[in-house]
Amino acid sequence: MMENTKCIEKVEKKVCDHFSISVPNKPEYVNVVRLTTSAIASRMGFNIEQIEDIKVAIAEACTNAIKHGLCNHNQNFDINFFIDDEKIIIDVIDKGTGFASNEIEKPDLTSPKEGGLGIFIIQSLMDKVEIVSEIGKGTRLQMIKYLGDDI
Amino acid sequence: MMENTKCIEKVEKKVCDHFSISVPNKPEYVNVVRLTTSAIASRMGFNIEQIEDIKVAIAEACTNAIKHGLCNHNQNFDINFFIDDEKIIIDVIDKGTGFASNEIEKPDLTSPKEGGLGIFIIQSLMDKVEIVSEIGKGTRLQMIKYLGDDI
Amino acid sequence: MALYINKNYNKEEQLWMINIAGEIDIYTANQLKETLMKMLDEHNENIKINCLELDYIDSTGLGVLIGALKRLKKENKSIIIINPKKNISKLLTITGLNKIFIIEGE
Amino acid sequence: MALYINKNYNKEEQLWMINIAGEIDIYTANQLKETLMKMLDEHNENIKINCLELDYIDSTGLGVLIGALKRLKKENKSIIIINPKKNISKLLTITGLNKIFIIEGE
Ligand SMILES: Nc1ncnc2c1ncn2[C@@H]1O[C@H](COP(=O)(O)OP(=O)(O)O)[C@@H](O)[C@H]1O
Ligand SMILES: Nc1ncnc2c1ncn2[C@@H]1O[C@H](COP(=O)(O)OP(=O)(O)O)[C@@H](O)[C@H]1O
Repeated sequence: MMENTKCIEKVEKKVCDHFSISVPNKPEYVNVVRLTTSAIASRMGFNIEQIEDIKVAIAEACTNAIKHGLCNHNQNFDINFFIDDEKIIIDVIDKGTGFASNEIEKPDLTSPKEGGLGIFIIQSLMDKVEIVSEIGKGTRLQMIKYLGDDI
Repeated sequence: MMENTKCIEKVEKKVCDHFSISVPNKPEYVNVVRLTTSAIASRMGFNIEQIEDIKVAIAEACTNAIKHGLCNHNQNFDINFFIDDEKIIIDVIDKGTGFASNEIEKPDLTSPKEGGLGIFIIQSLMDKVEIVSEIGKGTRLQMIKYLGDDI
Repeated sequence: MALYINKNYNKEEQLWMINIAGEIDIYTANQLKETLMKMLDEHNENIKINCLELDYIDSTGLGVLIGALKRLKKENKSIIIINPKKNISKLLTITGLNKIFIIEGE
Repeated sequence: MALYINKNYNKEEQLWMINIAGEIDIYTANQLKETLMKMLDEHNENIKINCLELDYIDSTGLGVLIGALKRLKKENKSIIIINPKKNISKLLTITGLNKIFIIEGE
């Protein structure tokens, strides 16, 4: 009986929930996304500090999609949440201008600039970050946060 | 100059924002939808009582999609929010069993039943409600709430 | 997101007293249903529900209360709802359930 | 969702004191930028920012502060951030900005 339960748990673990949203390209919706993300993360059992990290990271990703990605005011961008027992995977996808994502620089503190902090913050707060971008096609930023102790 | 501003306002009024979400068919996500909806409605300027009404109504619609609409656990249902200066239109759409939506009865207080309150509550709290359902195809419940004084 | 139930049987008054805190919705309604049914199995007596800390109830939750009330009515017992918040009062009024339950401390 | 700024110039100390409450993000950052620029146009002096009621700042908001600091640094003035909440301290540390601004009351 014990064995059996464990087995079912293992099978269920593989199945993940997919929650997705399509967001208007406007600054006032970033906060809506933050609250949605917060609700999902708290439901999953992340602790308060982890939830705060995830909220900051997703807001930075949305801000980039709005500020750099999309020019057309009527275009939306998309967010996919993949949720399972171990982690949350969040994809922020815009079909905007794209950029050379392999040329991202770390912020240089000896000559601080107004910009260039967003992606660095996301990388610091999340466990794994991957950016795929193509000029003229758009950008997908994927970030992962694991439940359990911070790594 | 004054004239001009007014004109631009009028044009912008016609354009509405479209925010949409795709939700896993599980009770634990109803609360996530409620919080997302609350964030959108409060951003739009609805007052606290109106926000509460909208939250209750959308939760009832999601509950129906989950309880009656969808049987398959891996199927999502969709919510579309159309947002402009005057109102919010919310569509809750499932590709589930469907039902004879023209046969909905008002609750009978002389012999109270455990079920049959959800749609009645939605109709009481929102300004306009429309249900389109087809057996075997699914259901779309559309509800509208206007900003400004309750009507 | 979560529901907390605290129950207590008052032998002298032959009355169940329960405090409900949190939210009753499709996710938590079953927990309430099981608690109420178990209570009525023990003593099929009046139930006084303190809703002071209940933030939210949906139609599924109201359905559970109606189910319990139907069981009680057979023996002429009832459910007394005390201290409902404004949003919950509104729902009880809209649905007409304020005429079926006994509401106190609104 | 909203940002509240309250500013005051202390003539004796030649110091701007400002209280910031709410959230600084892509939606509100411009409001902060305009306020700071106007302040520095009036008196290009040290700015002490009380963050006791600031709940959230994003990279756009930090960018605005860096922009103001760059203007001040030219005349050897600075920005002093006091009473940042834990989440804001964390962001200042991660980005290394705690070495560029003067942080007090952490
Ligand atoms: N979604 C995106 N679409 C296009 N360009 C982007 C996107 N995200 C980031 N970038 C580019 O990467 C740069 C660095 O981004 P970031 O670290 O967030 O800093 P900032 O947004 O403050 O410039 C941006 O200036 C922009 O050129
Ligand atoms: N999305 C839906 N898909 C299929 N059937 C539905 C849906 N929504 C409502 N129904 C049908 O309409 C009936 C009335 O719904 P409602 O008023 O919400 O009460 P309840 O859900 O408590 O039964 C339900 O019992 C169900 O048969």
